[in-house]
Amino acid sequence: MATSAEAPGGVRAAKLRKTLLGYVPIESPFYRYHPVTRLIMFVFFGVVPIFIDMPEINFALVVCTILLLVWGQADLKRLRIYMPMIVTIAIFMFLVVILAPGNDPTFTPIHIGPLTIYYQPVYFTFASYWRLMAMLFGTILYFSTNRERDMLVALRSLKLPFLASYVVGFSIRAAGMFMEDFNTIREAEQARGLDKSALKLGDQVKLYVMYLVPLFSIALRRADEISHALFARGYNFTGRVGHGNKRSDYILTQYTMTGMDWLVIAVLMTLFVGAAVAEYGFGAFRLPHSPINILLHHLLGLGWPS
Amino acid sequence: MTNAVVIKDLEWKYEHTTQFALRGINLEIPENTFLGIVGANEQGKTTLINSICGLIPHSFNGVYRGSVEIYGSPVLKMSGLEIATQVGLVFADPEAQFTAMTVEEELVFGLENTGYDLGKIKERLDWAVGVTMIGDLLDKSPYDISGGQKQRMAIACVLAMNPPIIIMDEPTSMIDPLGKQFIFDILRKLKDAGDRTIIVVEHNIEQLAPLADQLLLMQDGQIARMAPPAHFFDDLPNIVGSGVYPPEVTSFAYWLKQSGYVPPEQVLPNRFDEGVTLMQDALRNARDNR
Amino acid sequence: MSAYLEVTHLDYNYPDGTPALFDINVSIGRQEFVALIGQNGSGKTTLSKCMNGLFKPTSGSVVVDGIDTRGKGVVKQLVTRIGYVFQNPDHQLFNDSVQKEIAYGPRNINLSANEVQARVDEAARVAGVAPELYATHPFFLPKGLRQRVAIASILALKPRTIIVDEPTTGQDMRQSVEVMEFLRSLWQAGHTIIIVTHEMSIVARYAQRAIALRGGRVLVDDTVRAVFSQPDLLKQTYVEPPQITRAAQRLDGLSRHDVLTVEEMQDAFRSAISAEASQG
Amino acid sequence: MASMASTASTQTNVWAIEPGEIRKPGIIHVVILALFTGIGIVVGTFGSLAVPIGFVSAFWPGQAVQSIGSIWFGGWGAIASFLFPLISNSLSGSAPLPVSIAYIPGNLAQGIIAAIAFRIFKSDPSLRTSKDWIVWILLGAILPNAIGAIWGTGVLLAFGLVTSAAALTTVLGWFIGNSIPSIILGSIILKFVSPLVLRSKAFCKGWWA
Repeated sequence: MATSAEAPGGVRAAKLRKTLLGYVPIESPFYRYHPVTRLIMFVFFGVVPIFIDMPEINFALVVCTILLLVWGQADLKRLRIYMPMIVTIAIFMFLVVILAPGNDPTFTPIHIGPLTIYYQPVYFTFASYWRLMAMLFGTILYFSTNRERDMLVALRSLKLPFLASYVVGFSIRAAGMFMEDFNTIREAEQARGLDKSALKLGDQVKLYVMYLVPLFSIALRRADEISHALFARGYNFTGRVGHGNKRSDYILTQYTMTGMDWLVIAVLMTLFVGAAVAEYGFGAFRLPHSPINILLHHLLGLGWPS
Repeated sequence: MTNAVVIKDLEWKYEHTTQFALRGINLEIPENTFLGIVGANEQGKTTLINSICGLIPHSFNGVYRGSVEIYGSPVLKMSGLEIATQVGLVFADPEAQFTAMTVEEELVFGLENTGYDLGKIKERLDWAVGVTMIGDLLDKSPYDISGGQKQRMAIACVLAMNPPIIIMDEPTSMIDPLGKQFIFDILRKLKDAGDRTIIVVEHNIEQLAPLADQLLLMQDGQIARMAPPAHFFDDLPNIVGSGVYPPEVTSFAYWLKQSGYVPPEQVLPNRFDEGVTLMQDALRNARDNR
Repeated sequence: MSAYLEVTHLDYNYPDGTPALFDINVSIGRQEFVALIGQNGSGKTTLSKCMNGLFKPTSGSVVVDGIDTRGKGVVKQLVTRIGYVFQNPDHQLFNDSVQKEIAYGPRNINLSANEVQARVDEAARVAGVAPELYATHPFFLPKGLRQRVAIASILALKPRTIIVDEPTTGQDMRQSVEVMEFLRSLWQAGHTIIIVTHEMSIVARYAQRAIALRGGRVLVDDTVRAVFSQPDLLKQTYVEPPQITRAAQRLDGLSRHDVLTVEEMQDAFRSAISAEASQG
Repeated sequence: MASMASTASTQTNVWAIEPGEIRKPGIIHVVILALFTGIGIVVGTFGSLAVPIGFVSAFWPGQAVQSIGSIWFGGWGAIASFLFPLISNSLSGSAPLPVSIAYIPGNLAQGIIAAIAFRIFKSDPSLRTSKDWIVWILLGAILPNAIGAIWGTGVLLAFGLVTSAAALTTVLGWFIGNSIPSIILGSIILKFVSPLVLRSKAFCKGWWA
């Protein structure tokens, strides 16, 4: 079923690996590490900002992930698709806090022309924004440097049941197939004389039907075909083979953990636990410790933040 | 000779349909032979092979009568895994059978399901990759390779499991000429090895006939004809009437025979070289006789 | 023959930048039957999608009946001039009955209800879709029939030029012949037919002109007979002439070696004998 | 397989299991789980990117996929309804993984309530009667989205991503932004695709088969 594009010779981008979000060179330093290490790195960057209120540290984490992307030779141009999100999230968050700052007599009003904003909730929002960005970039880092296969190997190495890892991997692949189908259906629409620019609103709704019906029909048919194929390959979804043993896992044997992997994991785990303890034991990363917050407090004549 | 497949009085009707798709099939396929199945669409070709590989009745709902036995075991009573170790099935659309994210994973998927140890898996993987010539594709996504490569990979997946019976359902219908040639080369290798029962449904009779030990014509849910290729086309108009077009050299040879340029006892050729030889001889004889 | 479809210095790159077509120059007249042949990845489908305006040229131009495909809002003008049948019917069937499916195109170009129905009946008849199937959901039809509903849905627009990508995929031999005979009748009635196919016997039997592509360039563009008499050139794109053509090329003592079909071979055989007879 | 029985079956209860009918989960259900999760990823990602307001989407038709999947495929659809946002939120950047994980109960509710309602009230997924429509709009879209919006806003509050003063606005924005596209998209899919699904082996009358 060669859809829209006939790939020349079928083999494109031999020197690049297609990741979930883009391409990374085969010799990217990331691939020297075991998928499990990379997954743990993802968990670290994606979760550690939860412990951290201070925007300075979260900002540093964003810079850190970008440096890692550069080091991993990922295609930074792909990050452009996140720009609208990054900007609109900021607009949304600040708009909400300016329009609905809450009613607290301890807040410090700041008058900018006709507008009154309150310092404390705005700074809190500023900090939250960077926390969100830090987590977001952690996610981006993982998805733009790992393929489905890496993710599956990592999940299976961590003893996730085969069925679960299969569903996760296949659903990502399925998403790709639907995007392809979607494009072809759009072309087919156009070939039948549909001019989108001339559509009324009611017809726009109808347009959804035109996309969705074939999309779902194809999915249903595909579900049948794939389940037949799985049957023909002796698959049963318990993950057990005939004599009751677990199915063997050949692909996992292609990867081995090295000393470097263990070192990186140890460092990340230590930092992670350390951050958790520092925050929940000692409140180390709370806003009163934020240098910018302290500076602004002094500029506004508020003394030390508490 | 042992029979790999024995079908007795098989009848099958799909759920939501009114007519039986298979009506009274009786068939014995001897071990290590090559059976080519031809026929127009919707005549029961795919249904027949689906019932040999157990998809019918295990994955379809419907009415099932009669029996299909693989090396003496009734398909009805075998588990999916038991059947998969005996019968490998290659579908027409290779893309519909992908289950994994790289070619290599795809190839070992069935092996992992059968519980081979890792050494054995590696061994079988290497062999299947060699036969189908896809060694350079292992690291790629099955979706990023050409149609012909996809189909070769699909065959490799089945070969890797090393089933004694291999069934292919129109393995070349979606691919280009070069891709087709590769597939028939693989079929030739498998046939020459002689240690496997091969069943192939194919519209491309030109390439199928020279490989097959027997050709089987499905029509209206029944076996309308079964014969070795040399005699399968004896009643050529009827074959054409059933919607199956013989190789062009066979059609021409039939005309030569009908027109008296070759003797009535002449066996119709189905291979290109045989056809050319016959045509050349006929031409020479006809001119000599004038 | 005045050019109806003019492809000039066409380069096409995919949106991701991969180049697919290089400097294509093709001119197709008002009543031609053209086959695009070549290996997968040679650019056949891409070229055909450029021809109907689905893909816009990266550079160069495609002009259909005086309309440049790069123009704005030309979609509706193009569909009545050039129809495109996709290879996989499942991508182009989106209505819940066969009748609505075939009527969809004519409705889009704002024909009257009567005219729409007339178009549906005609298109269904010629594509071999029985009226009993009108109420059926296309999803429940077998693949060969789905393909024909897809073809009927394009025919109902009566485009002057029809491009069919792999008209015989999923069809058995008899169905292929039916589809092709129908395309031939349209051609005889004045339409231009362009097929993209791997089936050389279909090309030999039905097309007048063959354009073989290789690596995104035109390898040869000539009458089918002339193209198939250059097997060595065709090898570059892994295309082989039909079996009977190859057989004829191997025979000694035949007055002509450019036969395309079994029937032509019979004629060639007879005339070879009688020529000999008259000489001797 | 050209059965021509495309005409609508009469007003029978599509959920009733006939005497002797055997239904058990099979490979196809696992496959449909994965495929439906894939559809959810596309719709969810597209929805988040189309009108990007980050974590509070003004237009997120994903809930339609959640409820429809659960109506058609019972528990499998319910799993898909919390699985796909984990991935689509990551791909679109609308929520990082920890936030997505905290959303799980809300997403599950956005799927499973419709499934329960359709089975309790014996509503036809093809939306044939006005009762079907009422069940779908009230219990398939409005109620689940209300619960989802409240839960989701709670998550955002907990992560400090909105202030408590903005909570009500967020709940409303979220609720409306999810309900409207979900009702439109969901109605279309249910109406046009259910007839196909009901005849497929993947359709679940019960929770798993």
